[in-house]
Amino acid sequence: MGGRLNLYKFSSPATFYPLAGKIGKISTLIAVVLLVIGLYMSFFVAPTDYKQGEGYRIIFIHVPSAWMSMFIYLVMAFWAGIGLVFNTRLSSMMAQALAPTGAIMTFIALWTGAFWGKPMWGAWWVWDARLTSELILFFLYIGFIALQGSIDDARRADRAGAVLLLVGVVNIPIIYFSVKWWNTLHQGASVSVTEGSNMSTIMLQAMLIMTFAFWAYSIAVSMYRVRAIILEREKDTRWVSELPEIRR
Amino acid sequence: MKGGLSEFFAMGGYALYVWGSFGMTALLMIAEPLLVRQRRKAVIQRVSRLVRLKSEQKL
Amino acid sequence: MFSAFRTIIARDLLLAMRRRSDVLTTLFFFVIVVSLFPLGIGPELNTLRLIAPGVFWVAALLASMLALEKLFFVDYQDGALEQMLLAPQPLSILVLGKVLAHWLVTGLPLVLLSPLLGLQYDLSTATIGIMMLTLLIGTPALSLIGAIGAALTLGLRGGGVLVSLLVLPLYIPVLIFGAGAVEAETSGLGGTGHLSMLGAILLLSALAAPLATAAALRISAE
Amino acid sequence: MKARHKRFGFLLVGLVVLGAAAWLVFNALGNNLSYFFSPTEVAENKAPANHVFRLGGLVQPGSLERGEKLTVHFDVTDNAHAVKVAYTGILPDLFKEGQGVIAQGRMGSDGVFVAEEVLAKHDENYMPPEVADALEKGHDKGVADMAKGNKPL
Repeated sequence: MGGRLNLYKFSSPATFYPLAGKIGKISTLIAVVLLVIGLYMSFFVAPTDYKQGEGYRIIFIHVPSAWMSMFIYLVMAFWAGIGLVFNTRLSSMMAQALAPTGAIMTFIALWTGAFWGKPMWGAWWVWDARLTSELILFFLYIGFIALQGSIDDARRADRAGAVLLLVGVVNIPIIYFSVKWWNTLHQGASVSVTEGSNMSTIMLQAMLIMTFAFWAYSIAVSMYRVRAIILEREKDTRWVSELPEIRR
Repeated sequence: MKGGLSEFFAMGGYALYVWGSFGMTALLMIAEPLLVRQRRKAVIQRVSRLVRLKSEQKL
Repeated sequence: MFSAFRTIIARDLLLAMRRRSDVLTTLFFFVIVVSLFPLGIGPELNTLRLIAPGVFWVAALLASMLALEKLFFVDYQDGALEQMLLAPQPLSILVLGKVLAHWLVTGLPLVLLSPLLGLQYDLSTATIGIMMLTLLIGTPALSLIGAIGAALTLGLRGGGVLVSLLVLPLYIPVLIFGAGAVEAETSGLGGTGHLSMLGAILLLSALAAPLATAAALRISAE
Repeated sequence: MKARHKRFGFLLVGLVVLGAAAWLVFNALGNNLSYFFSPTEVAENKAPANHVFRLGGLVQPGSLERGEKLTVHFDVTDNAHAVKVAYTGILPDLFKEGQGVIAQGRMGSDGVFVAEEVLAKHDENYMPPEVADALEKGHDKGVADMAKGNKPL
């Protein structure tokens, strides 16, 4: 019973607002530290690749951003689904706060993929199953943001966005398994839960540190964004008018 | 050391691609927090004006 | 329940008969887009034959999207939609009926007209046959998926542009496998793989899209 | 009672449709959907004669010939069959003999694959050159051991 009560307590925007600030601060710190370590490792510690020379270093941002692009979508769909079923305002706000970060991660994955594909494969863009489905993911993010932007009523925006997100979830397994199902140009996964990794240890460590850095970055940015959204949505409530940054 | 540095920036001939990727990523990951901060400032300004307006009406 | 399903289809068909211009607009849009390409690209028959599957499919996709706006809008305006929301039958069944009727008046004519347009592109009978088959399987899937977008954007300002932004990414697989089946068949590769993929998309969208559309309608009409 | 029957009916129809869709997907995955063919499939005449397709395999070591200007000739092999490829243009950095490659183009009437684009396919392995060397030696040693009749660990 106590656990339930706690959960309900934190699902109220008023209690989550200061908590989000704390989480945001800690995540920013973690993100900066990990980024510094990760970048140092990606450029100075990780050795040259036997085949791709220095060019492979793009992997240290390409793979983390591609993972994040899919993961953020799943998290958004999760929060949106919770918001739809339990009618919690906060979870819909979380989904809304994550969307721009997810779109940016997808864009980074596509951009760095192009800059990696040109020297290695020999083409900026190929109509490969992996690339096409990732592009569709980018469009889905843009569609979600546009839908939320064009509905004035916050409640309707939340719920309409949730339906769209849940429909679009079909795309995520397609992206992930595309390299297995349609074996074309994009290489398979280097790291998998079942088969371990096909990278040398130090490269893998650098990539994982960068992944955690991207993770912390996404948490930090979305926490700060959700705070702004909470203020916007709850501007008529008493607790907002009593906040020190509002009263000044 | 100078040779080492320019060699580092040359990235074994992949300078355009490596720095193009990392540069764009850095650009976006600096721009996004700045935009969020701007949004927060704008929201706080708007809401505090609203709150002040309301309290004046009450008086 | 099935009587309600049938009633909805009969009613929507009757309404479409009364307002024939809406149906004809979609059809003529398809005809014009398909006929514009030879004018823009030139009359070289080899090129035309090569681009035909893509052109037909993109035109069908745009035409089906153009027709989406009307899908729920009239019912929304005259209050019939609220009656549907309150009806004892499951909303998704009624939605399925509406989408089916919508496809019968906007999708099916386009499928039936495509052989005539295929002659403009100097397509062989076999190619025209497979093209009709893919359109027959694919356009209902387009209507089903599009209905979700139409329901989500119901009554919004600038809904037309928004619906394309929401629906087009979800249309891409249909486009890929639809045009791919025609191309694979003409190149001698055999289009069964693409066709079964298209069939799977149709079945899955027939299962999931009415549910999502019903949820979206409840949200939009609140 | 009736409502329960109805719900059961819906569930049944849903499951049947889902099963049919899954069957269709697996049926489709068995087919070649992406115009991607190996040299063996080309040798068995499975590739389309009059359509652009992708030929994937390894560049046969020792087969690379640079012709006049930027034209190159090489063989693409999957260790069972090989297909001759002609290409005019700039090759990607990773293009080497023994490396994975994907050539897009069509079969010429003389049995030579005329490529419009050549892309290098790299695998999912990343390691420093020393490790690659060591692995290579280890592999050679393993092969040598096997030849001698000693099974490698």
